[in-house]
Amino acid sequence: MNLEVDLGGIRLANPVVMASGTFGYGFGYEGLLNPNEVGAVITKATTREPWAGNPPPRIAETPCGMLNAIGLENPGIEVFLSKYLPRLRSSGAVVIVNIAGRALKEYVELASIIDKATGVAGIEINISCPNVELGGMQLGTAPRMVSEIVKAVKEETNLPVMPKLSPNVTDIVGIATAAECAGADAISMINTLQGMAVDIETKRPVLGNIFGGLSGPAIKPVALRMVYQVYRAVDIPILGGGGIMSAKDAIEFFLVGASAVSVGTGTFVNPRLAMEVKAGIEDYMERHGHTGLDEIIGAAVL
Amino acid sequence: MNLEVDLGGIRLANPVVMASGTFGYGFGYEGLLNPNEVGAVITKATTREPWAGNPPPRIAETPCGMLNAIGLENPGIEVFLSKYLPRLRSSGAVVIVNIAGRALKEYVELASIIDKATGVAGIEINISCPNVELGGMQLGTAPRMVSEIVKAVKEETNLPVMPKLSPNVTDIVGIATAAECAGADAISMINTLQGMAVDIETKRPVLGNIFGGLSGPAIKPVALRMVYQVYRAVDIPILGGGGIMSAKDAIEFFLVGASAVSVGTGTFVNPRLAMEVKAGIEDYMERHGHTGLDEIIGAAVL
Amino acid sequence: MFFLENAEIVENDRVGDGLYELKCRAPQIAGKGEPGQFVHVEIKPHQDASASPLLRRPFSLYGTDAERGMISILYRIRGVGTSLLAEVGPGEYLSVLGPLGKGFTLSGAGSAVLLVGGGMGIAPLAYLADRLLESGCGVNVLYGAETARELVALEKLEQSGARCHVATMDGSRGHKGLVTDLLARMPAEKAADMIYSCGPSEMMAHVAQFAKERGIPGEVSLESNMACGVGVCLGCAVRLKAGDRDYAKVCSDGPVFPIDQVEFEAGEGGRK
Amino acid sequence: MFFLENAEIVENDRVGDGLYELKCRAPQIAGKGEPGQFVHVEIKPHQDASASPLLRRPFSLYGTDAERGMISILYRIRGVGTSLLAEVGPGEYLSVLGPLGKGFTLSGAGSAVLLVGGGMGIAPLAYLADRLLESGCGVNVLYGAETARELVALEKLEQSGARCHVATMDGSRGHKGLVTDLLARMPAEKAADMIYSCGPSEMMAHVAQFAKERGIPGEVSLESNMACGVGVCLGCAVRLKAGDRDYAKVCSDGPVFPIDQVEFEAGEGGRK
Ligand SMILES: Cc1cc2nc3c(=O)[nH]c(=O)nc-3n(C[C@H](O)[C@H](O)[C@H](O)COP(=O)(O)OP(=O)(O)OC[C@H]3O[C@@H](n4cnc5c(N)ncnc54)[C@H](O)[C@@H]3O)c2cc1C
Ligand SMILES: Cc1cc2nc3c(=O)[nH]c(=O)nc-3n(C[C@H](O)[C@H](O)[C@H](O)COP(=O)(O)OP(=O)(O)OC[C@H]3O[C@@H](n4cnc5c(N)ncnc54)[C@H](O)[C@@H]3O)c2cc1C
Ligand SMILES: Cc1cc2nc3c(=O)[nH]c(=O)nc-3n(C[C@H](O)[C@H](O)[C@H](O)COP(=O)(O)O)c2cc1C
Ligand SMILES: Cc1cc2nc3c(=O)[nH]c(=O)nc-3n(C[C@H](O)[C@H](O)[C@H](O)COP(=O)(O)O)c2cc1C
Ligand code: FES
Ligand code: FES
Repeated sequence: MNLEVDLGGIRLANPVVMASGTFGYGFGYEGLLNPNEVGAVITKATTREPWAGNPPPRIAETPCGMLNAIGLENPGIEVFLSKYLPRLRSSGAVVIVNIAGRALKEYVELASIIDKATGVAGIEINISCPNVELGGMQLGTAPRMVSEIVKAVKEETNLPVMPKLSPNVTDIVGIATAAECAGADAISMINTLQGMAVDIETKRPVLGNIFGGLSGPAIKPVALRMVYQVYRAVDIPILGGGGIMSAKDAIEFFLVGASAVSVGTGTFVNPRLAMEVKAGIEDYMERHGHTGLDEIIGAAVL
Repeated sequence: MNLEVDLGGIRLANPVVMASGTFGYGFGYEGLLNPNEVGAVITKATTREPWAGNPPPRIAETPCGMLNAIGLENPGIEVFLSKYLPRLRSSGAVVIVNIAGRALKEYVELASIIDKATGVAGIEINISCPNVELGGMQLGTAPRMVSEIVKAVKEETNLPVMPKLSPNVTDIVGIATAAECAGADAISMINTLQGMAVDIETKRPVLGNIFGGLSGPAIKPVALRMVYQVYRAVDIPILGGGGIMSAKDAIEFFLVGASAVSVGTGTFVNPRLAMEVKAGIEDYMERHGHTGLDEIIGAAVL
Repeated sequence: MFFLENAEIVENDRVGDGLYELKCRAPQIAGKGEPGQFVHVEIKPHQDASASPLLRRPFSLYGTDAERGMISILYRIRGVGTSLLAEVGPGEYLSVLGPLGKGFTLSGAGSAVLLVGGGMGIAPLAYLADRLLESGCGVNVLYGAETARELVALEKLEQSGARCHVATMDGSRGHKGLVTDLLARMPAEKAADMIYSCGPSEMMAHVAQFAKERGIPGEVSLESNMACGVGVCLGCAVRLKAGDRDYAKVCSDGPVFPIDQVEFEAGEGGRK
Repeated sequence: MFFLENAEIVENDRVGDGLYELKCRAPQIAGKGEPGQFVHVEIKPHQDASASPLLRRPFSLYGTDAERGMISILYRIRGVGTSLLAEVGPGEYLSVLGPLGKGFTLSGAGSAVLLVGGGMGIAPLAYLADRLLESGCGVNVLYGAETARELVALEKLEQSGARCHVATMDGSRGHKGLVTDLLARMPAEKAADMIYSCGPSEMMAHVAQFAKERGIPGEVSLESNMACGVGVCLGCAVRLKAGDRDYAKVCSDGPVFPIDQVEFEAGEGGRK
């Protein structure tokens, strides 16, 4: 059984990837789930300078989902490179660095810094975080901005570049094709849907930031639809995810066109989920007589 | 305890309204839930001519939600007026007619026909159905189109007019303010999020129409967020809904700015839900010492 | 007229591989239910909340006992909803909505009727047989299943006095092969005054063909994914014939339809 | 180093109004757990799937028994998760992740320690008392609750040899009023070598003030909404002091923090 897959130039030994922001810098679940077991680790969003993040509470639960409003808390690229990357690299993990910023300039700087680092397999451009005032989602909702950022980042680096799309848009296909035309090597989707929760006793929004990003099973139907639409429109590979809690969910993403899948919120519920998903994909492929993932990628797209 | 509310000129004895497409023409649950018990009945989308709807399967279940791809099946406005409206009218129900069409012209014709009918309290303009090729959601995702439709409908009728917004947009506030400027008397939100489901055994989309509209608890955080954002931006009342399964959910909508709430999918699960929501709102208001809904509408908006 | 009852479960027994019979106390439904009608049942949740069913699940009435205020259903585990249903036990409660839909047209006393059922399709037919026998009809049942162990309604049918003819795919009981093979053995003249059928589409297609050839009127019970169960959502639509402009609602126009109004496409509308 | 165990529940007893003590078999966690550490517990679902919790819930270790491979937690019903937790029974299984977080720093043998706990804050302190007493410390406990019936850890504390001083708001046992009123009664000299506290923020704020005035070092255990429980999601962030630029992670930087590093805002970080 061959579970290898090429994600726009990033070679993954298996297609199950840890979603940004849900696996820290690879060692939070050490012993239970090691960074070299999964297809790739996408690190928590890194910005040029350290970011403090949003005021608490940052987490709320919703039906079959959760809201987070972390606000891209991170120690900045320099600390990432000196403190977190070396250990990840020496573990043998495939590392994809998720980058975020307030303006084009920051993305460009980040790309050029990461390009010089060793041990990075690719860059995920976060233009879809709903939890920051400037940058983040704002940058990811207009095709022209997406195109500009992808082009600018590509100019700074030879690493595979994968923009991560926001689902909070009228026309996901327009954004995805803009990214492809601008030279993206792959597309990552979806980030969280913007939502909120209210406490009826205190009569206040639950989150310190009022709004947060909705993840988990609740968003899976939206994610599947968007991957399906984008798969029909672009030729570059898609990293699909949003609400994956089982191998069955992951297989749904392959069938609508994902070349690899990302597991996020599911890990909080079941820390071994990524490995269970991997095993379940193998079972499924065996049961259906498939020998390679290419036989199921996009198989349900009409 | 006063639960009366004015929804842009439509007087409701209580604020719990049956969402379009989930209560037929008011008598599907007769005996369990009668049309005159609820604040208003919004009838299934009616078009100028009869529509056959989409091929089955039309329903799929998803985590804490369901997808529907009915495709606006309905017998057309003439049959609605002759066959369904009279009975609703004589029951004493407050009737809001949900209208849909493929082009501006059809909305205009529908408005002018309904304006002449008796027993209609208001018109809900469906510019947000994700399940039809033309019209529906396409019309509801550009502020200019929304504005044109609202204006055109307003010209044909003196009835209160309430566009129903699609959540599948980048900028819900832009759409809502366009609707307000165009003369809308109230805003109804949200319609379903576009999604899909896949069957991993048959390797096919579950729905005959591939895509469908996601409703139920899964979408509540998105709905609350949008109502909150729109409440801050417009001065006309909001009919809020999306995933309401309990009085608690309904109260959340009031707190973020809804003047009345709509119950849809929840009725399929619990046919008495609307009345339980109404009773629960009363309990809550009593417990918190409120005497009118205006004391809680928007109370959580910062 | 239907009811919403919080029904106490009296038994929920495994009657075969993945097959269960559930009896619960729902006096109003028991008092009104007719063969061919169904109940819409709320399902208890799964350990994994994201796998828990939101919507109710429809099941044909397998029997009613108006006096004791009891109803029963016969079901097969098919997915998450039915798996969870199999886990509830006596003393627990289920919310049951019913009786829903249009049932079978009962034939007049003295007539000879033929019932053809496969798999779980036997549930509404077994209930129908009871009523028809009570009213003095002669009832022949052709009953098909994969294997003898799955003929879970046979005892009930035989006890109520129906003449049963059995087919199993593995030949473990009765004819080896399709239940529709048995149709060929029916007497050419007056095979029946009326035919009722419920089961896989391929089976009902054969039955419809037979009914047409012999000029016998008949009815079939169809299936479809449902949301409301009461006719308001239009989610259970099926196109009865390929040429039809309009869709029929299984929940309220049916689930029982005249056999000559339906064209059976492979796999659609049938019950396993 | 922590473990994921499918833990068999041995008992889940109601020990007071809305208060429960749960014991389960989790040998790896039992072998490693330290006072102040917590476990992250998966919750069984609600009848209404949409009300079922997706995320795990954190609870302090109330005790471990490495020999028998058992751990226990003490909890109060607060919302849907804890309500559902109260419904599981012996023989059922729960997925438990732990031991997580940084526990209390154990004081050296012979030292005199003061524990100040309110409500469920007593859970980690009772476990801590056990360990400190074993290692030969002298342990004074100031224990507050609404009413005598809620002093559910008192027996355990007294049995293990701690000297307990009780306060209840209704005066049904011990001092009538706040547990922090008891602080004033502590001897001015050498009240303790070390103070440990867990409970409502207002309470911990008083304790911190007392520790500062007397120059006694101390530790507090904080609370926050959690997703991962292991430090990867940054969801449990709290700002320890109003002026701090950075947030601390309750799950992995804590839940135990040096008492002088925390400024207590009303309501935040406390436990009821
Ligand atoms: C009028 C009617 C009467 C029925 N009577 C019986 C009966 O007597 N005994 C019996 O065993 N089964 C009966 N069924 C079928 C039964 O409803 C399904 O087996 C059950 O809904 C499957 O639920 P699940 O969660 O186990 O399966 P799922 O995991 O939901 O899916 C398994 C299959 O069930 C179908 N399904 C899913 N949701 C629904 C839904 N809401 N409505 C209908 N089908 C659905 C799907 O298409 C899928 O192929 C009847 C169906 C109808 C419409
Ligand atoms: C390190 C730590 C140790 C704890 N130890 C104990 C203990 O020993 N005994 C005890 O009774 N309680 C303890 N708690 C509190 C316990 O975790 C909460 O009472 C529980 O999570 C509430 O869940 P619920 O579903 O019943 O409430 P919900 O309905 O979810 O909400 C009720 C309250 O619980 C809070 N809450 C919700 N979700 C979480 C979450 N994921 N994490 C933390 N809080 C949340 C909310 O802010 C809300 O105010 C501890 C909390 C932490 C962080
Ligand atoms: C707590 C949390 C933090 C996240 N942080 C980031 C982030 O830093 N960068 C990013 O691109 N996405 C971030 N995400 C989004 C996830 O990577 C993922 O796209 C999303 O959660 C949907 O997948 P899921 O449903 O499997 O969690 C975060 C999600 C969660 C829940
Ligand atoms: C089966 C079904 C049919 C619907 N038909 C319509 C419709 O005809 N017109 C319309 O504006 N909305 C329609 N809707 C959307 C609902 O009115 C409502 O906006 C949506 O379902 C969200 O609310 P809920 O989560 O409470 O169901 C339909 C929804 C469902 C589930
Ligand atoms: S299930 Fe709703 S109309 Fe049939
Ligand atoms: S709960 Fe995830 S970092 Fe603390």
